[in-house]
Amino acid sequence: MTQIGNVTSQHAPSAAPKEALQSSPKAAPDGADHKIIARDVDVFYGDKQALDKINIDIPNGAVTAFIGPSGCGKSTFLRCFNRMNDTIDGCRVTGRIELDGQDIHEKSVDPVLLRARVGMVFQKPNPFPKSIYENIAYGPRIHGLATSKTEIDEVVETSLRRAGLWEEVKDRLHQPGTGLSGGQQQRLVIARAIAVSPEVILMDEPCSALDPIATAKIEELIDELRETFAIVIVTHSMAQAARVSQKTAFFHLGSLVEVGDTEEIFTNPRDKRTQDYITGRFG
Amino acid sequence: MTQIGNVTSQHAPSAAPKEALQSSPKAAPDGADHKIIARDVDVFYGDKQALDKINIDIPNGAVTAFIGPSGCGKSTFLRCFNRMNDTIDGCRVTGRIELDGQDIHEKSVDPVLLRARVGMVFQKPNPFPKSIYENIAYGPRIHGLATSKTEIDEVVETSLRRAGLWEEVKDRLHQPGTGLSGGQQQRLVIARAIAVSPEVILMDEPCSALDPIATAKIEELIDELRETFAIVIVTHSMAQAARVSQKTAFFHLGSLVEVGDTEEIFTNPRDKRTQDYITGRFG
Amino acid sequence: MTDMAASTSSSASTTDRISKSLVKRRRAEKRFRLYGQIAIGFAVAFLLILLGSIVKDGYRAFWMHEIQLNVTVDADRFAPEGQRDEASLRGINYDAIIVQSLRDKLDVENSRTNRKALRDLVSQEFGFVLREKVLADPSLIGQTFSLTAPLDDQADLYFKGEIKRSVAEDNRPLTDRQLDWLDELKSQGQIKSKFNTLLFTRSDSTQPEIAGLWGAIVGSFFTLSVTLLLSVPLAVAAAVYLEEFAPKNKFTDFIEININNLAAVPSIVFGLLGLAVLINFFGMPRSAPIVGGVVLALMVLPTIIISTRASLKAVSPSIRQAALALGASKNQSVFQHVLPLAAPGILTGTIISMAQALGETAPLLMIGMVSFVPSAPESVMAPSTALPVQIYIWENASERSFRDRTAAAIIVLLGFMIVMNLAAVLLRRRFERRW
Amino acid sequence: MRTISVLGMSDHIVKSFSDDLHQLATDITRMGGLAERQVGEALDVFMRRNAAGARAVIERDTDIDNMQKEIERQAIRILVLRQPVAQDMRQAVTPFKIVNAIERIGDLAKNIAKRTLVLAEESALDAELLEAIAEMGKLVRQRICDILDAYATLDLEAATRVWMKDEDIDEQFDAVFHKLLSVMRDQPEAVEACAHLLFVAKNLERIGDHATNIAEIVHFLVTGEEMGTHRPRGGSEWPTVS
Amino acid sequence: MRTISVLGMSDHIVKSFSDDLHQLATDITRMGGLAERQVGEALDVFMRRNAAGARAVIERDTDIDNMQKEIERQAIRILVLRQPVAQDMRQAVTPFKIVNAIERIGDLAKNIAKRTLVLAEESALDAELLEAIAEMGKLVRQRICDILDAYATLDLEAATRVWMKDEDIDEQFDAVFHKLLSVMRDQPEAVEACAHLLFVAKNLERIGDHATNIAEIVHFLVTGEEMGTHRPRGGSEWPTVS
Amino acid sequence: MLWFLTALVLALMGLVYVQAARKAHGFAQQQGVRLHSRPGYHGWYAALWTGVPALIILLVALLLQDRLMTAMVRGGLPAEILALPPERIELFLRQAEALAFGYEDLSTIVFPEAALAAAADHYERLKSLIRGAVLALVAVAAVLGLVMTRRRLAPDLRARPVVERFVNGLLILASAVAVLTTVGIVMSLLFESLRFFQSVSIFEFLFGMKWSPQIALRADQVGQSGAFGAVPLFAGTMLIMVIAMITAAPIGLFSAIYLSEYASKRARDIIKPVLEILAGIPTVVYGFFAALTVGPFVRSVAETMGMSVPNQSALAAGVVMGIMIIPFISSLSDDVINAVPQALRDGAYAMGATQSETVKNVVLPAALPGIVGALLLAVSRAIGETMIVTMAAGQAANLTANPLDQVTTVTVQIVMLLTGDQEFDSPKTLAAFGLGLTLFVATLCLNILALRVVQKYREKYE
Ligand SMILES: Nc1ncnc2c1ncn2[C@@H]1O[C@H](COP(=O)(O)OP(=O)(O)OP(=O)(O)O)[C@@H](O)[C@H]1O
Ligand SMILES: Nc1ncnc2c1ncn2[C@@H]1O[C@H](COP(=O)(O)OP(=O)(O)OP(=O)(O)O)[C@@H](O)[C@H]1O
Ligand SMILES: [Mg+2]
Ligand SMILES: [Mg+2]
Ligand SMILES: O=P([O-])([O-])[O-]
Repeated sequence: MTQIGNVTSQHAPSAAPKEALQSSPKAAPDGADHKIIARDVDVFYGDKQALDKINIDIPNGAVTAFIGPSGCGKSTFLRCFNRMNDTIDGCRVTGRIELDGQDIHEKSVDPVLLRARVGMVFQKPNPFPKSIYENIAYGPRIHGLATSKTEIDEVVETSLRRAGLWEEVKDRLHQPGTGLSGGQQQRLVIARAIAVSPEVILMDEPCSALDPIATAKIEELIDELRETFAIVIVTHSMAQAARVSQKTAFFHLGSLVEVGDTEEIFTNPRDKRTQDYITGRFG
Repeated sequence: MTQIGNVTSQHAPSAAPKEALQSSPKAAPDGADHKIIARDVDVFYGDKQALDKINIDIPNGAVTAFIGPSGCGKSTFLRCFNRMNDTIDGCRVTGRIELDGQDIHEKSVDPVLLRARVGMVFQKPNPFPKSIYENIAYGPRIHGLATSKTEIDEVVETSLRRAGLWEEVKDRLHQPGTGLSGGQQQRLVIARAIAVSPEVILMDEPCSALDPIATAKIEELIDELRETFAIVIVTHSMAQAARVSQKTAFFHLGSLVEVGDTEEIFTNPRDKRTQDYITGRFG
Repeated sequence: MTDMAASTSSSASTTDRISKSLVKRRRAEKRFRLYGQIAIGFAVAFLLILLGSIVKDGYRAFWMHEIQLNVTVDADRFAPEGQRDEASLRGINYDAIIVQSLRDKLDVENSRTNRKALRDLVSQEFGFVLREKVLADPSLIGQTFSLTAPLDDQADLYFKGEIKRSVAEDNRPLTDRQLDWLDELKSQGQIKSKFNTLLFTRSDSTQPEIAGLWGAIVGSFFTLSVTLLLSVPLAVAAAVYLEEFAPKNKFTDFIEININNLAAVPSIVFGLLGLAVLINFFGMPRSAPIVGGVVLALMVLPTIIISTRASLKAVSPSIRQAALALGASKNQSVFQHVLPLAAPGILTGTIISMAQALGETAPLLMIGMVSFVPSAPESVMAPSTALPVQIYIWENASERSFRDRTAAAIIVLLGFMIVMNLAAVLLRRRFERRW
Repeated sequence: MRTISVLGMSDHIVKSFSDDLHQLATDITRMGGLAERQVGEALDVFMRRNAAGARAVIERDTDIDNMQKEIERQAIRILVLRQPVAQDMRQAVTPFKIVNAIERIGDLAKNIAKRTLVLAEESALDAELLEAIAEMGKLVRQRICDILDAYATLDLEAATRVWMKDEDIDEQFDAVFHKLLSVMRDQPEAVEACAHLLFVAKNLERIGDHATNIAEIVHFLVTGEEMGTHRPRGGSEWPTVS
Repeated sequence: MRTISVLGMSDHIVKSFSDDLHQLATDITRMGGLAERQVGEALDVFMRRNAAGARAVIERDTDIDNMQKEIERQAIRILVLRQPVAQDMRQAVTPFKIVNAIERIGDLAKNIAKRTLVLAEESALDAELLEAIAEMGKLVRQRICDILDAYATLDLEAATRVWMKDEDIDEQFDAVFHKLLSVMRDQPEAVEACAHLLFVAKNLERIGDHATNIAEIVHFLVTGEEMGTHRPRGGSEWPTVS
Repeated sequence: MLWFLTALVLALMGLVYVQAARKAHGFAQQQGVRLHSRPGYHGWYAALWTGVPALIILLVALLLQDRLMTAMVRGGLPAEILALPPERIELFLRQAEALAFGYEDLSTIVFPEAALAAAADHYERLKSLIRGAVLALVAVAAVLGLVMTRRRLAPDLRARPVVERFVNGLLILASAVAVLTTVGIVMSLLFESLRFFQSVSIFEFLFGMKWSPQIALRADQVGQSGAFGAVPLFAGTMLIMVIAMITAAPIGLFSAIYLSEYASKRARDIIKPVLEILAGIPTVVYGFFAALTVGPFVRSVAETMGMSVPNQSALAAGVVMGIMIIPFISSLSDDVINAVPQALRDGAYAMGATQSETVKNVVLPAALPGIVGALLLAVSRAIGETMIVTMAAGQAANLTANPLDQVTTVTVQIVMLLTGDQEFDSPKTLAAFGLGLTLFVATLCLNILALRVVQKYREKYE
């Protein structure tokens, strides 16, 4: 497992968080390994502040898990990375979020392109009510990544293979994607996200609607995919965060309490709130 | 922990299950400790058989957990105990289910009365859109268990206390129950079930819509309640079954594969399918 | 364990108390159920009575009685100077020829009263038919040829059993003599009953026996075409905007309130709008399908918007999210995913709205489509009626036969509506999707 | 959380989980107390060469063995049913190592008792020697007490103190060892008795080692980290074999 | 599932979990192999009184210590991150006990090597005695090999066989013990050397005990149940203290 | 001509689309170039820039040219014509126009031929002038758009957002139509009503007890003064509404309850469409039914009880209107009842509530706001209903609470006043707009109230 930089959240708004981050002993010296860097991110829904000065680095080639009690802002923060919050009325994001060093809030960044680079998978599997084939082909088509039939065929096959679904569906590519089981649908959705060759994949509780077997399959898939993508996953299940992630961030009441290596967080968390939460001593 | 009788499912329909059960070395000798006894229960949805010859004894004063892959029939079986399957068109239940020795399918058994004796809690908290007080008072009122205001007040308070909710809501008893948080709602619903003094409480994935903290609170509550009620809980989370139950039944493809002490099932299951399922080796 | 025992005994008493309460509760249950059944019984009975009474009145109008006569255009008498020019041919008293034929047939003495009585047995239409025939082929003059024409509506009613001999002669429109003649003709095989095609091929007329619905059908068709072309694009666009794009602000709230209100504004008010704005202000022609179409379009607009929004809303938000998260733009997600998925719902909504527009009467009254128009309109600008208005007009007419025809027109109208609604139901069945 | 004791943990939402962990810790200290008593009694009967007492000590050892099994079963139960993490997990895992050590302490005490049986007939043993062994025994018992207290209160400092002090027992053992060698050289007839005394001393020294091991475990339990390698002694348990 | 080996488990859906367990088992067998080699080399240098070799053995012991720490870290990682149940859980918990035993085997080998250093100058040792100790050493090494194989293949029978055979080493130890006593009685000048030999023999006997312990653990690992108490020997590890 | 130009512009747009899309495709083929937008969007971008300004010019021309021409011709009229009364000028202009473009039979010309011919000539000149100007403008706009966009086409052109913004603009325009409709309704009703209230005081209208609008069809008719007190109409409307609600509310509500809670799926599949048929029947049919079946039936029943009752009565109209409203209430109630989550029912059943207890204590209270909303909407519907009352309630403006009497309603009077011959400026006609305004305001209030209630209810379960 790569050594992952560690950022502790800054609560005092007056503190200069960046310096603090640079001087953090565990911070990775080369920023190159960090796919996404978030600095002082605040999110408001109308007047209500949902997130307060979040600082985090999302590493490449690893799974980062967001955990925390309900309503602590995990999903909200996740949606910052591909600007899905733009689609929510009254949601306002401030602060800096860099993808490969570029601020994603810059004028020149088209959210549509950003979302092609930062894929997303949701809680409930949401295949389009079209054929399996069309589900996968849609993304490459709108982005002009594949135009000829053979190109698209190829993308469809590789994506399904990578999602570990090819063997199960290759004989019924032209049947509706909604006819698959929940777990298969979720893998189909992941394949669909892969098909546009994103660099980051965001997953918001991708297994919470699935049973343990389907969950295990998705977890296996995530484990395989992380070699190629930076993966960020929101999960309610601490056990799941422990199983799939290499880095874990614990949110509480809209702030980032602790972030670090998953093993560290689960064996020896630094913050009392983290320990209380993961051991079931909260509230 | 009381010693709980153990029943292994009978697959061969020709076998005489009762004898087999009696001769089972671990079967509790006194039937008195078994609140519910199910024998050769089949359930059909239309022509489709959902459950196949289920035999199980539900002990008093303990929590019995039903686990198994999605669609294996856990919920279906649970709903047999209070004849909620009656409300589903085309659902047919055969076999014998005894509550305290009486067959619940007998003509003389009124499902209304049965359901007062066998309470049920659902996956999503479903408080009535009335005040907290009215939610609790409803059951005792319709059943004529409490008539005067003082009687009802008392029932409401005891039920809420037993559900561990009294302290949190005592100042807003007359505000709508739907205004509570998810976890509180679920406890409210449990309090509502308790209010009609049932003997058994059935719970169908009562925590799957809740976050870990709320889940822990419900689990704590279940643990307290089991001294007074026989509790049966369906859960997708094996960890939860391990935490809350004293007896675990593993269902697979409509049949009961293994049932036994939870500790035993999770440390040393007898059936390979059980082991494969709980260790994540299925499919 | 003592605790257990205590709880068991308490639960036993609980059971008892509940059992006791059950007797009363069961009765209440039965009563409640009965109320529901009665209510449904009422509703269904009303429907049956309504439809039954209409069919009872209307089915007769689909049949008519025709008389076949051999007529001789006596050249000497009617064209003594051998004139064959149009004006003089038009001037011929064709009714007299027909009466003559009848007289010949029935061997009736030639008196003024008899002539009048005979004349009243056949439709005025007979004369026109004969005239047209002669005009088309003047060589027929002097010849005898056979001609078929509808009976007069009263005679028709007699054969349909509406006019009975048992009624005192003074109380019925046909005299005994006339009835005798009719019977005579019938026994000679001159009078036949047949399907009433005129009902569908003719337009309105003052004479019931030849009044038809063709003009009204064409008028309704034109009106609905305008309505459809105008309302659907507007409504779908508006619905898409409001449901998918509109920011949540005062303006869109206002639009929304507006639309919901419009949906419940009485239809007659739309008629007033059409009258005041379209006709009086913009100077559009009265009674024209174009005005009717616009008014009905405005009227159904909110309905279609609402049903379109409902079907858009029924498309799971997860589909939108899925598309957006893939890097589809908002427009792409709406037009490539959401709208196609909502299309069946939109279509059914549209059809139902069109059916509603088809049956709408009051606004058309306001814009003058109630006038008497004896021919089918040629364009959307021409004066016209519409099916429901035709019903209203006929219902107001005093002739007994118009009552049957009104009922028949209703049956036709209902036929159209059933077809449309059936289409909607089938569509809904076919594409019903649960999320 | 670093100041609370293993017996009085801050509560989990699910109380029975706290109860289970509490029970586990209680059982472990109880087992440790038993082992400590065994060591004391073994030494006592050894000094007084009381065969009956020795037999009692030997018999009691099965209690310790059973307690070990029971505690391990408990710990596995907690691991399987509660799936603990962080400190809870350490509380459920360290028992395997602690009871192993305690069980060994019990075994060694039993061994002393057994040698008491062998030496029971032996009348004359060097008083000075016995004195030294008794002295060593007292030190060892104190060490066990200390470490059990440190465990029960999760007292990191106390544990570290135990761990630091391992040397003195080793030194005493060296002294006894050399004295025994000279006695054996001088009195060949006492060789066998002395050999047993040698083992008794060695056993006491091992008990001290086990106490030190438990100290390390307590350190891990509290901090979640292995103890550093900067031990006061030379890094090996057997500094000189003199 | 009871016939497959701990190194080639049937796969979990999540492969990395299987991989982790596999890695753990591999590390344990590797650690066991190292300890076994240490025992062999310690005996070897002891027989040839090779001081340099002895020092090498002593140094290598830290490797074993480190492996123990690493394996325990791994096991904790698996327990925390995978939250295993049933056999998986036993596979993650038993390492704590197994590596403890192996580490002790390594320590005991190191102790033999240390004693070699002390005895290096000693020229004349009773050849017969040395022969007996070497014989005992061979037996002990074989026992370690056997039990490691049994662990790697999860072979319940092989493990039971190891467990049953504990006696023979004990008997050999008794023989060596009595011989040593008589040598000491006869040759007072050899007392010190003999005392060391006594400990060497005792160490070998302890190694044998540890192998037996591992056999018990393997039994638990495979069956999920504690081994019965119907041991062939008298139920105590020290049948006669002769 | 304009249509031809429109077609031309559209064709040009098609051409431009193909061209631009092809060019963008060419960019995409080059190595290392990533198009910001897909080629199709480039096509649309170019086509829109080319076509839309031109089309807007055309539209403006279409709307304005006639008015413009008329205004200019009017400006150039000789003094003798300008001296004529206004309506004569209008007629003159119309005839000149007709002369110019040959629309009409000119046999009835009454103006000096020379002036007429000059005006016609003027018309013709203007027409060709405007044509030329439009043609030039359109051409300039199209070419400008074409040139500009061709220069802008580049791989990083943000074509998609532009196209999408255009589409959104169209969508917004479409939704504004609903507002325009409301504005139109309010304006027209208000405007005409104001004129009405100039001749009849609003106070008299709202509180007057006598309604008899039969005033002068012609100004010279005497002896008819007319009365415009609308209270009898309001009372009649209320009476019929109450009768209708008494009929429909219980039947509709209980039907809905039975259907959603009790009926088996099969029964529901049959009964629901049957009720929907009731909803689909046009009101004119109900009117027919009321007038020719129910009315006589009521009369005959009343006569057997010794009362003399007209064929047309409030009762007949009200009951039939009630029947019409049944499906309206039942389907709205059905919706709200079905919106009550199944989980609530399950919750009640699981506690041992019987079905009726579940309905009465859980489902109905939960659905109550929705049902109230439905009833209010039904009331609004009943008030605004026209055909049934027109055909079956009679026209006598009686102020009565006797359901067997003839009454008349607001809508009936609107129909009466506005059908048949009419003179648009007479108070009689304008009175209809006064009534229309009253009706509109009343239903508007009811609707807003009902929608509020329903909205609140919806939010609870969404
Ligand atoms: N669309 C929204 N409008 C207003 N507030 C919102 C919206 N979405 C979320 N919030 C609020 O923002 C806070 C964070 O919400 P978020 O959904 O990110 O939490 P979460 O950690 O993902 O919770 P969960 O685990 O329940 O998904 C919550 O208090 C929530 O109420
Ligand atoms: N109302 C129904 N009609 C027809 N089939 C049903 C119905 N309810 C359940 N089934 C079928 O019966 C089987 C068992 O369903 P059940 O809901 O009891 O499974 P479950 O074990 O509770 O699954 P889950 O964990 O997903 O809740 C499934 O195959 C399901 O498809
Ligand atoms: Mg979330
Ligand atoms: Mg279920
Ligand atoms: O077995 P030991 O006491 O030497 O670890």
